[in-house]
Amino acid sequence: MSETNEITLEFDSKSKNESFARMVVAAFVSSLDPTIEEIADIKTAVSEAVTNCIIHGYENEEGKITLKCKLDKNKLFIEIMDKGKGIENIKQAMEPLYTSKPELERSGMGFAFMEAFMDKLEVLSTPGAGTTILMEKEIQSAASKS
Amino acid sequence: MSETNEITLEFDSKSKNESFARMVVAAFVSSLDPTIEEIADIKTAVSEAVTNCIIHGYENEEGKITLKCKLDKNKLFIEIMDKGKGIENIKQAMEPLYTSKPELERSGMGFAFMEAFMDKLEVLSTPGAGTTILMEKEIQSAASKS
Amino acid sequence: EQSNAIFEVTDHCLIIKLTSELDHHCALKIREKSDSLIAKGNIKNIIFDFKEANFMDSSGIGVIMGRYKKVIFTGGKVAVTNVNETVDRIFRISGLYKIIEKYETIKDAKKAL
Amino acid sequence: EQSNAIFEVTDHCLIIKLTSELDHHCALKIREKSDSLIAKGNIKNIIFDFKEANFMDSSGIGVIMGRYKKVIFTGGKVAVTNVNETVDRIFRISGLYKIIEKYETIKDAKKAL
Ligand SMILES: Nc1ncnc2c1ncn2[C@@H]1O[C@H](COP(=O)(O)OP(=O)(O)O)[C@@H](O)[C@H]1O
Ligand SMILES: Nc1ncnc2c1ncn2[C@@H]1O[C@H](COP(=O)(O)OP(=O)(O)O)[C@@H](O)[C@H]1O
Repeated sequence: MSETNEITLEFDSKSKNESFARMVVAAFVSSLDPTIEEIADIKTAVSEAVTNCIIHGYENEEGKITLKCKLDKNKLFIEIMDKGKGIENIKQAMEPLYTSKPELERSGMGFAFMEAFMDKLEVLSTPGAGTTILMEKEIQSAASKS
Repeated sequence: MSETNEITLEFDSKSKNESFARMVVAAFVSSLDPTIEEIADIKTAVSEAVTNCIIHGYENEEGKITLKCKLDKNKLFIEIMDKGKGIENIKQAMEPLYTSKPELERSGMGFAFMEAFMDKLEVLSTPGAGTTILMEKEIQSAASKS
Repeated sequence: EQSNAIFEVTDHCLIIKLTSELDHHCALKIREKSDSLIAKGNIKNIIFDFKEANFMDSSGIGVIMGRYKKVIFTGGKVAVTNVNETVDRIFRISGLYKIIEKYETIKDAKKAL
Repeated sequence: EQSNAIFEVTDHCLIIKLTSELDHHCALKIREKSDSLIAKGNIKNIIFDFKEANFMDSSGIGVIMGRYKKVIFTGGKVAVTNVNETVDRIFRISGLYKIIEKYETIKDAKKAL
């Protein structure tokens, strides 16, 4: 049997699914027995990306969000995708504290948190078509155990 | 915003994903604040159906399992699908204690448990094409609260 | 659905005891409820208690900063209490401790504010 | 990966302390490990302890029945201990209590077997 494990989850763009998405990813990595800190890192990054799909991608309208997770040995790959409005200027969007929606009390720290808590972050976006966030993280605790 | 919430999860046919599938469904219904017994019922039914996809549908070979969940008010709909070998005789398969794999220490109680713990169970199958299990359950605790 | 927080007002202090993870979903509800309480006019300080909340993301930062901006004009302060390691890290990285205070317990915070 | 159970042999009794949910995945491992211990030949009775396991499905029934069939020929017995309400319900519905005994604690089971 191959050493990778892969899931694809599609869910409605609703704020109550933010915690659901976090739980799914936490459950998915649990087989690697990650530390509490590693789980917190991953949950935060997922929460930021999913929240962005809901608020910015679909602007609180209906839509579908796709979450893909892959484990290859002790490396976790996460892809979070919406088919919403997309990002015109990715460089500006990724600047710390930049937000296009200050009226919604956004702090502009979402991308900064994703970068801080994951090993790699890539943002792909086409205005009018949607946004895909790619993230990677090595589960150190799993590596040190095997 | 509509009152329904829907997810589709696709995952590898691997025994370690049995517990993952249970956790996903438990997380999905958690917004209804079900009782411990209701969660246990649902987890057991999901576990039986997913295990059957792995053992009987794909006979421990590689494959993909699809799990759909829908909440409509306080009613949970679950669909679990494999594209494996299918069931020749559904009536016989659903008989309590019948199993086609006694050598794997199967108890033949899977379908009986799904029926006992859910309000409705439907089995659709085409030999050579795969099997789909449809289940329904009303979350009573949620209904009595609202 | 479960509630996301318990709200108490004593001695012109609004205490928000979070009872779920502080994300965007929860932040929307906290914002609404706390602003309707603040609008009544007799609130000076705000305490966010994290005893029952072991997770927060940048939406949590947003809702705390938002309430901070509401009370700062009238000389009020914002404090957080019972913060675990995970949530503490988010506060540190965000730089929020430059404008809010952290205390062990609600009692400590009430005494100090 | 985490282990699924702790195995102990004392006084010809195999004690299997389950440390995860007893499903098909876990059953495969329990089966393998316990049968290699049974093959060594000095085991009469088996106790499955559910203190740390709050979930079981029909695969759990299968693995317990399988071990039961192994020890019954030599006059052995199978018992379960520390069973919570959820797991108890599964045992009741399955009819397994007709062939195995339930005890409060491992100590009680060892005394009675
Ligand atoms: N999925 C998305 N779709 C469209 N725009 C996005 C998306 N994600 C992020 N953005 C843009 O990037 C900006 C910065 O995002 P972020 O750092 O998470 O801060 P915040 O969510 O607090 O605004 C957002 O304000 C938004 O303009
Ligand atoms: N997804 C499936 N694909 C093919 N056959 C299946 C599937 N699910 C169930 N079956 C058939 O139905 C029988 C009874 O299933 P079940 O009641 O769950 O008992 P068990 O899994 O213990 O054999 C199985 O032994 C198998 O022959």
